[in-house]
Amino acid sequence: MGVSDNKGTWRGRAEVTDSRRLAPSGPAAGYSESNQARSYHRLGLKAPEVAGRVRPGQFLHVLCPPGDPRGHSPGRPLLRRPLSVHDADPQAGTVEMLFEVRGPGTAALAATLPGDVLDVVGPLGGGCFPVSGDDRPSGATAGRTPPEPRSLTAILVGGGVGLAPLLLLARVLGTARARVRVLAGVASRADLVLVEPFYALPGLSGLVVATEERTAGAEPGLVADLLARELSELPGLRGVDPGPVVVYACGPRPMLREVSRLARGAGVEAWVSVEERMACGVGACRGCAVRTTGRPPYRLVCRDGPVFAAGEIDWGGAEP
Amino acid sequence: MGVSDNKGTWRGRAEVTDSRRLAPSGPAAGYSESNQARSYHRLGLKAPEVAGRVRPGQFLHVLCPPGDPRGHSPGRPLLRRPLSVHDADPQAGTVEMLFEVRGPGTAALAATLPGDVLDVVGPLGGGCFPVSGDDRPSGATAGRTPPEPRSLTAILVGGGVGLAPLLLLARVLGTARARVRVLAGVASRADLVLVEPFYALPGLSGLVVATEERTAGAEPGLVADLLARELSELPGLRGVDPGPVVVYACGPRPMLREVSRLARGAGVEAWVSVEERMACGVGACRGCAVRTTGRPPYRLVCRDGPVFAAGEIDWGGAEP
Amino acid sequence: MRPDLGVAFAGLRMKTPVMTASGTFGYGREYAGLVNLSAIGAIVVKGVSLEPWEGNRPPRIIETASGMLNSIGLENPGLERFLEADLPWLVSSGAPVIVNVVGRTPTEYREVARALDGAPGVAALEANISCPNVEEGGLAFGADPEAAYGLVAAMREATSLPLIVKLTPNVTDVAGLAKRVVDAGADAVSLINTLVGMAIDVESGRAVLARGTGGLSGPAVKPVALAMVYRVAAAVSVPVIGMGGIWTGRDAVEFLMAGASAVAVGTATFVDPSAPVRIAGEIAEFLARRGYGWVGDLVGVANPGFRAGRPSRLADEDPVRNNQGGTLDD
Amino acid sequence: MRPDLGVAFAGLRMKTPVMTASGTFGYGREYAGLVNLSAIGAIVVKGVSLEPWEGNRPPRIIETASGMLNSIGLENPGLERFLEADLPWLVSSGAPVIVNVVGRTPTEYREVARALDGAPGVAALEANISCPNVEEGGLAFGADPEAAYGLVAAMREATSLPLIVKLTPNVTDVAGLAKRVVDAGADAVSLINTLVGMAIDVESGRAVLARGTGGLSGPAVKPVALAMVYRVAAAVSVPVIGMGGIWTGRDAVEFLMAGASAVAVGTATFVDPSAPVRIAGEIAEFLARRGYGWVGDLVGVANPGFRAGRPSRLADEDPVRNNQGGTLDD
Ligand SMILES: Cc1cc2nc3c(=O)[nH]c(=O)nc-3n(C[C@H](O)[C@H](O)[C@H](O)COP(=O)(O)OP(=O)(O)OC[C@H]3O[C@@H](n4cnc5c(N)ncnc54)[C@H](O)[C@@H]3O)c2cc1C
Ligand SMILES: Cc1cc2nc3c(=O)[nH]c(=O)nc-3n(C[C@H](O)[C@H](O)[C@H](O)COP(=O)(O)OP(=O)(O)OC[C@H]3O[C@@H](n4cnc5c(N)ncnc54)[C@H](O)[C@@H]3O)c2cc1C
Ligand SMILES: Cc1cc2nc3c(=O)[nH]c(=O)nc-3n(C[C@H](O)[C@H](O)[C@H](O)COP(=O)(O)O)c2cc1C
Ligand SMILES: Cc1cc2nc3c(=O)[nH]c(=O)nc-3n(C[C@H](O)[C@H](O)[C@H](O)COP(=O)(O)O)c2cc1C
Ligand code: FES
Ligand code: FES
Repeated sequence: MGVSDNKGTWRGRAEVTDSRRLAPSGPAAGYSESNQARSYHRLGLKAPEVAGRVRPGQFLHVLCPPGDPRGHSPGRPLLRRPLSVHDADPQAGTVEMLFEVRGPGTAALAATLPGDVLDVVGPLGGGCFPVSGDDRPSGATAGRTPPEPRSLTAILVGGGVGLAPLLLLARVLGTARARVRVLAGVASRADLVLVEPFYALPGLSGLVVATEERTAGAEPGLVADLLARELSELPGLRGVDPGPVVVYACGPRPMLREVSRLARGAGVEAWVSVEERMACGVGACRGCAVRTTGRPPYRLVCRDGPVFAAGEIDWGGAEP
Repeated sequence: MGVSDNKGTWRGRAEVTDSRRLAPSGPAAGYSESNQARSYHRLGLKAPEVAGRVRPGQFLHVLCPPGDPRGHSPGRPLLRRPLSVHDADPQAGTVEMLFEVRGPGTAALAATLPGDVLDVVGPLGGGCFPVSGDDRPSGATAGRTPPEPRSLTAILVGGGVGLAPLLLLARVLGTARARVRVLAGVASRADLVLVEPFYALPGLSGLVVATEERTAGAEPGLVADLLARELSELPGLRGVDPGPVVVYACGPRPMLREVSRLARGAGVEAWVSVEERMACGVGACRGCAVRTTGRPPYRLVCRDGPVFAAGEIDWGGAEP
Repeated sequence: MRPDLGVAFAGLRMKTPVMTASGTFGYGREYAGLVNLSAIGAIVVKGVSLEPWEGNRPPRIIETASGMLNSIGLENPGLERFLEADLPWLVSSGAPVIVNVVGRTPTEYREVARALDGAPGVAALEANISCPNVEEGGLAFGADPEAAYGLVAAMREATSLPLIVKLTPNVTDVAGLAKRVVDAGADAVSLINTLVGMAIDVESGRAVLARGTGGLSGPAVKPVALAMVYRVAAAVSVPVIGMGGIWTGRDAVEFLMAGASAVAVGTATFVDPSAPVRIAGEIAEFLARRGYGWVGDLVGVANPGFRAGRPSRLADEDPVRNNQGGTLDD
Repeated sequence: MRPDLGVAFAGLRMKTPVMTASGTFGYGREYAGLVNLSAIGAIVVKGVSLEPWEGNRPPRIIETASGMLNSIGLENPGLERFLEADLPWLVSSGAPVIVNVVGRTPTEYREVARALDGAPGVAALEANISCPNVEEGGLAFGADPEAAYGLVAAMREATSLPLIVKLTPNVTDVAGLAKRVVDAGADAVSLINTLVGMAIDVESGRAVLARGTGGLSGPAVKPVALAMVYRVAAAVSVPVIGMGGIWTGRDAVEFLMAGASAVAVGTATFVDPSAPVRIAGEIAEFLARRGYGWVGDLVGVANPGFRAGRPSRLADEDPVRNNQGGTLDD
């Protein structure tokens, strides 16, 4: 379809319904020194226009309050910040975001209070995680007949805050009666807060967690190792016929590249959500280009993605 | 003295003890449509290092919280903002500022809450309102023997938010047993909040208010007219021998110019507090130059002022 | 009385003096759902070249203090695709369309200009001789007054459309450059394109952008842009279009007062998609508050040396000349 | 191990690579109560001219997006007063002193240079040929490579002190300009001075600054400054001193990685008087975190074309050469 006219995109003022720092809970609490003190935040917004039609993998472009509250970065944030939709409740008309506090934009968002109002554009992203045939992103590798969700085994692979969009995906896939397995990788015990929302999800067929540091209740290592094992056990996935299998992944680029390699090796379809710095978020500035294996070589994360067929991305050396 | 080394200047973190919008009170409330919705704010800070030694007319250089809370002005406020000390309580270790919300800096300050902490430099200003001989600013017209405060009649002339530093001056003069008369000029009824603190001051010998619009309880007209009348009645100031008379003024430039002219006409000593945009606040950047009648023609508001002998300022046409 | 925002100059007729800045508004369609295109003074599209251009390796964007660096590299689908798909859609949306033209050689610029000359709905061309993000073309022509002269002369021959030439700020003497492109036949000049800038990722010890440097835009550059518009408006006789960091109606008024007949809004649109319309509204508010009847009365008032072309009122113009595709609601 | 921040280059010895930027730190004394002067790498004083200069009409300062415009006009009390009062005080405070020199004619520059040559405690001269805020001198020399050559050659003759030449960013080819001043005998180049910029007061319809334009500094200009340092460090063989918008240690590291041997901090000091010391501390933290032993190892790492002079470690330098007034605590 090429240029989208974004006719369906909403831009408006969304009230903050919830804004809280995710503190490590349970036995993990207090054990975070090993970790460079990452900080995660959950933000709830009243945005019925978004909640009613967001697809998994889509994002909002959020205007952050002016001024870096930490005082480090004069004149920033200036541009909007893209954040995946972490969860959506169409009945309540609310959406949730889950983000890591990294720089001035996320720090400003983390300082919001319930009742504050944010200027939001969304849902954006022409390519979402495909759940049914209709979802197939525009540039997806043609020729495959998408499996019916009901017969599907979906393996969701999330690294760190890349787990954020997978919650909504897991929920939607679960509702569509797919068999949903979640593989989560985090750096350390303190980051397990990112996995907690998945425990509350009804009907997951499996949830395996890997931490880079050795931690009780999680397997040591990288999430890609979990995927490798999962795929190697596939043909009879623990004695059950998995039916068609699709991998969905979001996380740091090296992880996605490895996921892509593993899926290709196993002959399994894989979809990855990638990130690029954005200015417009709507396909106008050509700023968020990602290099692909196709022609012309670049596609736009905001318009054609953020989700792409894994085989479409050029993971090549030059672009780390 | 020329270059001051600012050895006595404090730079530190001051806790906000009070931060409130000054709402018109009493009969004036609700009558402010005629006025372009000016907004005034009072800010209290815990700053014993300042409270203990600030002289009337001195100012603080305040680092405003990052980001224009109104969202209008990307990348501002960046520089500190100079604000006169409105009142000081050495016992409590607190100082107060009174300011008009004009742009990003004052808007950011007005959004602070008690408990917030501000980075402050001060007290600054080598030239304060002279109360005794010691206070005489460095460049003051030489030759006059400063009157003893006890025998003095002080006429304080304030226009709008220029009333701010006059409160501390009135308090200090009162304590020194001078006879203190305050002439206050404001645009409209809603601005009378600026005059209120003076009613609470013990022992004022007079407080006359002029509003540009006709308002009950105030004389219509300009504050300079009040001064003209006051000075014309001087020789026998309402039947009492006024002794030596000194005029102290702060307000918009045209008002100061008129005050200056009237005082010269009456042969009365006058001191004015002037404003200029500042960068450093300590005499380093030469940014806050004010044109004088002396040689070299410029003096610095932050280092030599903000209070100057009225005759020293070049009120000339070219600089409106 | 609602102040009159309409301006006509250099053969252009705009119902507001606020246009989009090339490269920040795509081909209009991308923003169609978010702002009323027909309320925009003119839409300047992303640079169009003879053949499709790939653009530069990512990352292409980085935020800086009150600004951003870009290294898009003029990615565009090329002339053919533009004429087939993008232009007809945009023309039907109702705003006057100005096509930003880029090329690797004067011949390419001329070819694009020639092909657009007859294209229905094109109101004007803007020659982009000032993009810092491509090896050839762009700044190579734009920083050398004589090369710029040759390029503009070649385009001038090839088109009867109004020809705007977009100037780079990365030069010692922008006024001298402006004079040369006017000598070569430019009907108007627009400025500024982006300032050459850079950011380094201290963790990797490498430039963030693959090409090292990129182009700086946004509020950070506004003072520089305004000074250049001021200088150019005192040097040339044609109308000037001002841009660089405009965020509010007040910013736009500064450019008009410096001597611009119209302004363009770029980076601000990323943050507020309705910026080109909002800013026009804020200009109208300013005019109303200060008692001005027509926006053209602001042009050059703060510039004692002002001698650039002035806009005229739309109503004063011969209606027959309004053949450039703009739908006007007056 | 605490990382080593000391650098020696062009005859200068500095215990940190962070200096003050001329015109933003007065003659040091103004900030004496607010920052420990002896902890600053070097103090560059406000421009000194042969005779006292009045400076420009106020207003002289205006805040812009992440920056400020100034139009000070090099107000200074003149050479005599500087030598009598300001210099001795500053030298006694313990930081190496670099004197920024301004003039109306090459002769004036030369006279000031000659007079400072013998002055006790002067570590180096910085020729300011790049101030946009005065009619003569300043930019008139700085934007023309041949005029700059002549001026620097004249100063070179008059002094045996290390001679730093401060370059303007308001040119098409800063690298070409840098080469010419090195040809003329500069021991180092510093950049950037301020960008020409402007603001208009829309209420009065007039330029805010009396001279129309002023000089833009602060975080807004950092990307431009960094790009120019990067270009110059790939063009000249002498050490480069980088400045323009440095606010944090991270900003300073960007300049070092682009190829600067030292950095200067200007506008940031107005906001945080301890900035020149704080930033040095932040550089040290960065070095420690990344396992660098010496700050000089950062110089030029992000610049593939780097060929400028490099600093050496203080310890490697012949101690006899340390005659420039700096007290070093190692
Ligand atoms: C489609 C999309 C969805 C996203 N969803 C989420 C989410 O759900 N949760 C979450 O925590 N983050 C998400 N991100 C990343 C998020 O947008 C950035 O972390 C955020 O913009 C950083 O802003 P900042 O001002 O806090 O930090 P900055 O100072 O702007 O950046 C901090 C660091 O992150 C890098 N960075 C900034 N933006 C990007 C980007 N867009 N792509 C790659 N690197 C970048 C910078 O190089 C810098 O090193 C998403 C990004 C995209 C493109
Ligand atoms: C020594 C001194 C003491 C002061 N004391 C007080 C006080 O007690 N209460 C108070 O309300 N204000 C006081 N001011 C003025 C106050 O500093 C400015 O109103 C404030 O800096 C404006 O900042 P802003 O970001 O809110 O608005 P900005 O957007 O920075 O300015 C708003 C408007 O005010 C003008 N302006 C800004 N700064 C100055 C200045 N320094 N001089 C003259 N015009 C300026 C600008 O041109 C602009 O039109 C004082 C100024 C000085 C120099
Ligand atoms: C992402 C981006 C892409 C741009 N692409 C072009 C372009 O294709 N052609 C052009 O002439 N200018 C281009 N520009 C420059 C803008 O049109 C404008 O001159 C500049 O950004 C200054 O305006 P602003 O500060 O309002 O953005 C681009 C700017 C940005 C930020
Ligand atoms: C108020 C002010 C005065 C300045 N005066 C001088 C000067 O006298 N000589 C000079 O070479 N540079 C002068 N400069 C330029 C600075 O030294 C520096 O090059 C510029 O401000 C960029 O650095 P910054 O962004 O850190 O301020 C001045 C800058 C400012 C802001
Ligand atoms: S962010 Fe502008 S095209 Fe994607
Ligand atoms: S504000 Fe810098 S000298 Fe007064």
